[in-house]
Amino acid sequence: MAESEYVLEAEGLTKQFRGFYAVNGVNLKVRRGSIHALIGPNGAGKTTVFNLLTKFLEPTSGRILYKGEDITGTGSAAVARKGMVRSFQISAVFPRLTALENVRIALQRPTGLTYQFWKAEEVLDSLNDRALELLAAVALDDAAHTPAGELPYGRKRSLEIATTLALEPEFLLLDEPTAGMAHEDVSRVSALIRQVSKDRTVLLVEHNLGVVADLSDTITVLQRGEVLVEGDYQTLANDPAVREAYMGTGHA
Amino acid sequence: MLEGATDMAEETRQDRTSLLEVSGLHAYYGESHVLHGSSFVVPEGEVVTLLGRNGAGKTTTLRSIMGMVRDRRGSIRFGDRELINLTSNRIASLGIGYCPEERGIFASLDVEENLMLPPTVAAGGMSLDEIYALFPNLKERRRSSGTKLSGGEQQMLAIGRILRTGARLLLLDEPTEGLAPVIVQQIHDVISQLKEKDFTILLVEQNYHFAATVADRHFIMENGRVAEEVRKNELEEKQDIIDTYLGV
Amino acid sequence: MTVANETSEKSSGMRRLSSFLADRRVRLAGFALGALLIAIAPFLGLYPIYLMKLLCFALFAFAFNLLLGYVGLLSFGHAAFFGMAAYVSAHAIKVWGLTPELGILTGTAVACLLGAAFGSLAIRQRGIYFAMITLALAQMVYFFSLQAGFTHGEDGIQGVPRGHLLGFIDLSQTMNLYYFVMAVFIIGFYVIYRAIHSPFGQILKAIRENETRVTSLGYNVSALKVGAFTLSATVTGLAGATKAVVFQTATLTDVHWTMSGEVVLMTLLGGMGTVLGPLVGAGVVITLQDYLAGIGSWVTVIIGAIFVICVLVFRRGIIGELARILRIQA
Amino acid sequence: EISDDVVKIGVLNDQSGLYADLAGQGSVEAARMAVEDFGGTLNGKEIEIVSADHQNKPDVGSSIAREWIDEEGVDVIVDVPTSSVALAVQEVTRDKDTAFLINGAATTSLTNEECSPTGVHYTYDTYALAIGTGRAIVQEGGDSWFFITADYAFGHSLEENTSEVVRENGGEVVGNIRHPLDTSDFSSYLLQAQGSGSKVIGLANAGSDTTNAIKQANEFGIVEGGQSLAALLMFITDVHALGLDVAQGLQLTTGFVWNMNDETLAFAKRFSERRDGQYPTMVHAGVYSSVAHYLKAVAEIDDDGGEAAVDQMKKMPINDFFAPNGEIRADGRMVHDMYLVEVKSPDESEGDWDYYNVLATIPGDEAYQPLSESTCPLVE
Amino acid sequence: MTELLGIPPQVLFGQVMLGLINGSFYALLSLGLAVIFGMLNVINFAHGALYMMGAFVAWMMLNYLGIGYWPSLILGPLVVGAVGMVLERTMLARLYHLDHLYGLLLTFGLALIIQGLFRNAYGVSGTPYPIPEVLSGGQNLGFMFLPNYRAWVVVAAVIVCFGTWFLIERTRIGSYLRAAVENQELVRAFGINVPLLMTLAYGGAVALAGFAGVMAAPIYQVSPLMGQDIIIKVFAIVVIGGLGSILGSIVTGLGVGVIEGMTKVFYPEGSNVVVFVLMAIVLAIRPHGLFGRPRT
Ligand SMILES: Nc1ncnc2c1ncn2[C@@H]1O[C@H](COP(=O)(O)OP(=O)(O)OP(=O)(O)O)[C@@H](O)[C@H]1O
Ligand SMILES: Nc1ncnc2c1ncn2[C@@H]1O[C@H](COP(=O)(O)OP(=O)(O)OP(=O)(O)O)[C@@H](O)[C@H]1O
Ligand SMILES: [Mg+2]
Ligand SMILES: [Mg+2]
Repeated sequence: MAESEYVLEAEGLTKQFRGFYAVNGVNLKVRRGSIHALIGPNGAGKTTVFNLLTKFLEPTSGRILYKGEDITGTGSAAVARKGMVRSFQISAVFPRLTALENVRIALQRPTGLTYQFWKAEEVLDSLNDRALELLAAVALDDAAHTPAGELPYGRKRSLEIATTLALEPEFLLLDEPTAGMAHEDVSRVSALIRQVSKDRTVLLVEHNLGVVADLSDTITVLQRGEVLVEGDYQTLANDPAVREAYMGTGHA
Repeated sequence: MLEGATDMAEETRQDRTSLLEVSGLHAYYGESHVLHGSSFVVPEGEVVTLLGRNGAGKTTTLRSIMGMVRDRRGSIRFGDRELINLTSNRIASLGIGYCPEERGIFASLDVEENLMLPPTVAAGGMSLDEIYALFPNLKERRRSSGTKLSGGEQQMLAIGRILRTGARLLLLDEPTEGLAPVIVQQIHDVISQLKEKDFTILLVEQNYHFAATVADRHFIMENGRVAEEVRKNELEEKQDIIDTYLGV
Repeated sequence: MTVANETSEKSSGMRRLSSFLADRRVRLAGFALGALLIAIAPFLGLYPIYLMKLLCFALFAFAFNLLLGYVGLLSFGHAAFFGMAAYVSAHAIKVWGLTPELGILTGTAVACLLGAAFGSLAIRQRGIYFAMITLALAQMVYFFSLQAGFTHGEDGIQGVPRGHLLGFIDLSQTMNLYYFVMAVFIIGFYVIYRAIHSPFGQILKAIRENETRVTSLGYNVSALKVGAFTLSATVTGLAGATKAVVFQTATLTDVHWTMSGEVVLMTLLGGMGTVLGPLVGAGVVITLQDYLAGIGSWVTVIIGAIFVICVLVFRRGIIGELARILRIQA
Repeated sequence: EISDDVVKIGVLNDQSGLYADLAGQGSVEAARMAVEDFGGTLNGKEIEIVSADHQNKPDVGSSIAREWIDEEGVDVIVDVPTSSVALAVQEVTRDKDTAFLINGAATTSLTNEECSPTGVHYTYDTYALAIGTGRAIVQEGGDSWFFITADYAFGHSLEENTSEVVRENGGEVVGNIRHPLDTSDFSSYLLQAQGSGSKVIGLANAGSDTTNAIKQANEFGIVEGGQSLAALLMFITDVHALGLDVAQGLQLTTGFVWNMNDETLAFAKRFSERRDGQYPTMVHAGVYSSVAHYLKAVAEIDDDGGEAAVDQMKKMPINDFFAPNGEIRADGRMVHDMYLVEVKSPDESEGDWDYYNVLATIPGDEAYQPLSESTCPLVE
Repeated sequence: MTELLGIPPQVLFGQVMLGLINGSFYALLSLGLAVIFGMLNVINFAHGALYMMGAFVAWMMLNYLGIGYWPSLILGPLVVGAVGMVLERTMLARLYHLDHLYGLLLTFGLALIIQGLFRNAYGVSGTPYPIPEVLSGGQNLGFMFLPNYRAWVVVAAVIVCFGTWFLIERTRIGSYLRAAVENQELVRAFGINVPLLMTLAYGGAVALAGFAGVMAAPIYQVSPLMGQDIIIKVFAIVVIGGLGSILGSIVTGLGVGVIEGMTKVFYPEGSNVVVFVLMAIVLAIRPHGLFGRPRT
């Protein structure tokens, strides 16, 4: 079978919570190698779409294809092992492990050491170099031995990105990666995303329009659980519907 | 009689110059010393922001004012009351409303219960209808559990919640984090309206552009101290200082 | 935020201590010293049967702490593994005439199977629900033990012969038995210790902190948890089976929920999530039970008071508190 | 030879749980009284008493027993209620040649398959209870029975023994129901017993299970409805706990009635003075008697080895207020008279703890399982 | 004759009735336990001991002070509640920021102490407590004889339970309690005196146990051991109902009483284990209990 042009195709994706449609008939195609942004007002269903794609929620109806394979019924860990990895909107680090250990948890997975309860943990030290490299990429190398719980909020987000990248995912889903970050970190992280996107695909939820404009090849605007429009930044920025629903009048 | 009244008016105007006065504030988490004697003043009726990098100590400052950091030293004066030794429920009932960084929405309460939760501390708060008018999303979802809301909706709820109480001083920790630009604009409008109603607001912000448009005064924090004060009219002349501190 | 504060305080204390302990030589020396202490304890005037009981319960607590302290799973049903293994090995030795080591292995194997079964049933639950479903399953095992013929109701299986280890070491000699129990203890302890400090243990800790995130990184969290649960149940079974040989009995006490409760107490008293905590906790509880037995009717009041004081004064458990003090002095 | 030049008596029982009242500290006190009455020394050697709470856990009990024998030189272990603990201690004492005087436990296996040359089962057993109560009631016309039984080995054997007695005497058993130990609500079982239409409801349980069942039977008007209750194991402390209002008219079997004659009365008064007004149960009296007898035997042969002492005890007849004509058989059973009593009404009672009218004395050789039926290997 | 599962319908009705009566005690106890777990995040192992204390307070009032049943029904819970508040203030309050396991350990210790003290004072066999004059006797309902006192137990328990439910789910103070469960620091920062609220909640919840104790005194023996094993069963009931669900614990309490009653007919040996079987089944089907909502 020829490799499809799209890494991910979702058809008629719907999620209903007790009669309330959080996501309603969304069709989404993410082109291989692109950075695809998902934007929309609060409560539009972006996080829910993420949860559906990564199988943290069961869709009420609809179909999800990843690299042409139907993953609608696959479990979330299995999806991650196929190379589709997400970060979380609300920071999700391991607070009592150090930053280095946080990243190592991700690095450890492909090593096959996981179930080897008879091996000493020193075998994991071989992963340290790669872990430090990843931490350096998000400017956390100075905090490698700090327990993640003691990091300020913004740096926790950076750590989470480093952990996500450690899995070398083919397809990366980032939920508001720059939320709560200071400006310099925002630019560093967006540079990082650009850099890592060279050989992978990224699906991004982001409210920082600067970042969206800067990074994304394609943007899908969600509103009330449905796709409003899709296009590149310039097209959307001039779309009156988008301006009204999302951007407001202040941006151009 | 008349003279007495003017005196009082005079006094209030005096107070107006400093509703909240923080001086030499130190705060500790366990053994880590986070605030190193920060001092600043929030005049009555103004919108004041605390700016600074991640970890500069902005949140800790707000939490210290609210009495939520157990280990704190220095002086925090609210009107003519010293807050440094009060418990947080006493502080709140003096008329300070707090909207925390991670929103603090209650899962076991529905949206409306969340809104109704903080007790009224003074007259003059907004009514439920006014709040719903401000944030229509909330009205639509009023019977669902607080944490079922999207991130942005939760932020609205967290702000809406303290508008009801009639607190004169509002502490908002990054109220625009994670909000869509339209909503940010709404929040901007809300803050302006509140200012017109004579509320005093101490705002912690990452979004410098947002802060710049609403605030009368900015304090820039660095390493647990207030490093710089920038008034609204000084914004342009001090732009380069701001740039160096914030890396904008 | 006080919670985060407390834990981070704790973890940084642990960090210093563990960085000291992380040195391989320090660790090895510590183990050697510990083993030596156990080996000579009977000659220091300590009563061997008491020591053996202590070792069995300490092993039980170690196994339990693997789940509570490192995976964050509170099982309230571990008595099922402890007691079932005791019954099975007692029966195997007394009725089938197996040698003690085979009897113990049989009991341990049953605990392992039971653990895998319970684990798969319970693992979908979290927190207190997990505790309760393990309790429910254990209560069923208790009920089974009460009704099944081979367990002899509340009389229990009595008079289990100690027999000859490997057919030629006479375990009715107290010191032979003692060194056998010591060997079992060291093996069990090593298995648990190894598991905690292995790549597997790292993931378990991560699961304790944030399960969803571990899933999103592509780990099969359920399988990992069932694995940890089974491992814990197996070592628990080893402890229970050994205890049956030491005391030559297996009774309902071993499967009763209060036994599950006791191991929780031991772990908390010693300090959960610390390597030595369970040993100290088991020591305190067993010593109280044995040495206070002579006080008569006030014994429960005294034990209760000790628990209360421990919680109020040593909140992190005895070892946890010690670690904190060490850091202050360091 | 008296080992370590001291005779050490270990009273091992439940001091905090279900059996703390019927045994507990009272047994310790009874043992002390026996030692004092003996004169405090034995052939010039000290007599000491130690005591411990086995918490009804066999492993705790057996480890205390071992440690006492190994480390503290205890020569005789006394009391030990709860069958499972008694059986475990029986193993230990047999192993270590230490005398074991069983008073609190009820199971007949202690003198059958689990008997020991160093063990004496002194006060009562399930067989005696069944004979006493079962036979008497059937003979009075209570010939159809329904059992409410604790679902434990103890309850089962009590029910079995009694059923047999009932049948042997021409009665019938119309049904039974088994309840878990420590049941607080018996109304459901009582209604089923009522539905069975039997003349007698036999309570094959003990302690709070029995008292709760009786109390609730009263509440549901069972006795007024024409059925009578037979409590198969009840101690005077249970009657005291129920109060005569509720307990009156109950028939039960006991090995000791404290106000039966001057001798018993004298013991009971002394006991009650030392125990804050609590009167002795049959277990307390049994502990006194067994310790006294043991000391006599040891003094006689000047040897406190378990088997030697028990052999000597078997040779000497017992004659005291507890067992005026008692003797210890080869299987370790101490055979003495038992009493069928009826609980007085509040009006009949002449004061605190005056609860029993003696209806009949059951001679020892009828009360206990015949030696010929014992499966104890010590019996040739 | 029509029979249901081999049992005459009258007997069945009778058993359902008896089940409901027992269920009333379960409901009262599980309600208190649910409130304490929900509000304070403490597994209150002392609950059984405080239930026992309620019964003893009634007994002591009668025997030492000549105070009868009816005043005891108010005074007993008040005394137990007051004891509870003292315990909360002096001990439990220091543990809230720790894992709830520490609360379990502490209350377990307290239970041992309370039980031990009463046992030393009154022995283990228990003491009698008479049924109040007006409620003695009973009604013949045709299918069973219902003692008046038992009927009163059901009525009183149901009223008290639903009163508590209303207080927590429908009033403002209830919403404070529910919010404080999740984030007491923040609720405090809204101006609510959370420590006081916690003390009152604990006091109120153990007063419910005390109330159950006074109600139980005339039915069961007033004995130091009466609350020992019940705690674990009641906790299972709370879990079946769904943690945090007040309504769940009430309904499940009554329901388990009935189911247990039926088990006593069909398989009496199993009546103590049926609640755990039930729990396993319920949790397998509804992981958060019958009325519980998943918590994030
Ligand atoms: N578990 C749930 N139960 C009920 N409603 C839910 C649940 N999860 C989300 N919702 C609702 O679904 C809608 C979409 O939520 P979602 O979190 O996907 O929004 P979002 O687009 O990510 O918003 P934001 O940008 O604010 O994070 C919201 O109205 C939310 O209240
Ligand atoms: N619970 C805690 N324990 C230990 N240190 C803490 C804790 N909370 C915060 N800190 C530390 O205190 C410092 C100040 O944190 P604070 O949260 O006040 O920063 P901030 O300016 O609000 O940052 P951000 O913009 O990321 O919210 C940081 O260095 C942080 O690591
Ligand atoms: Mg979102
Ligand atoms: Mg902050």
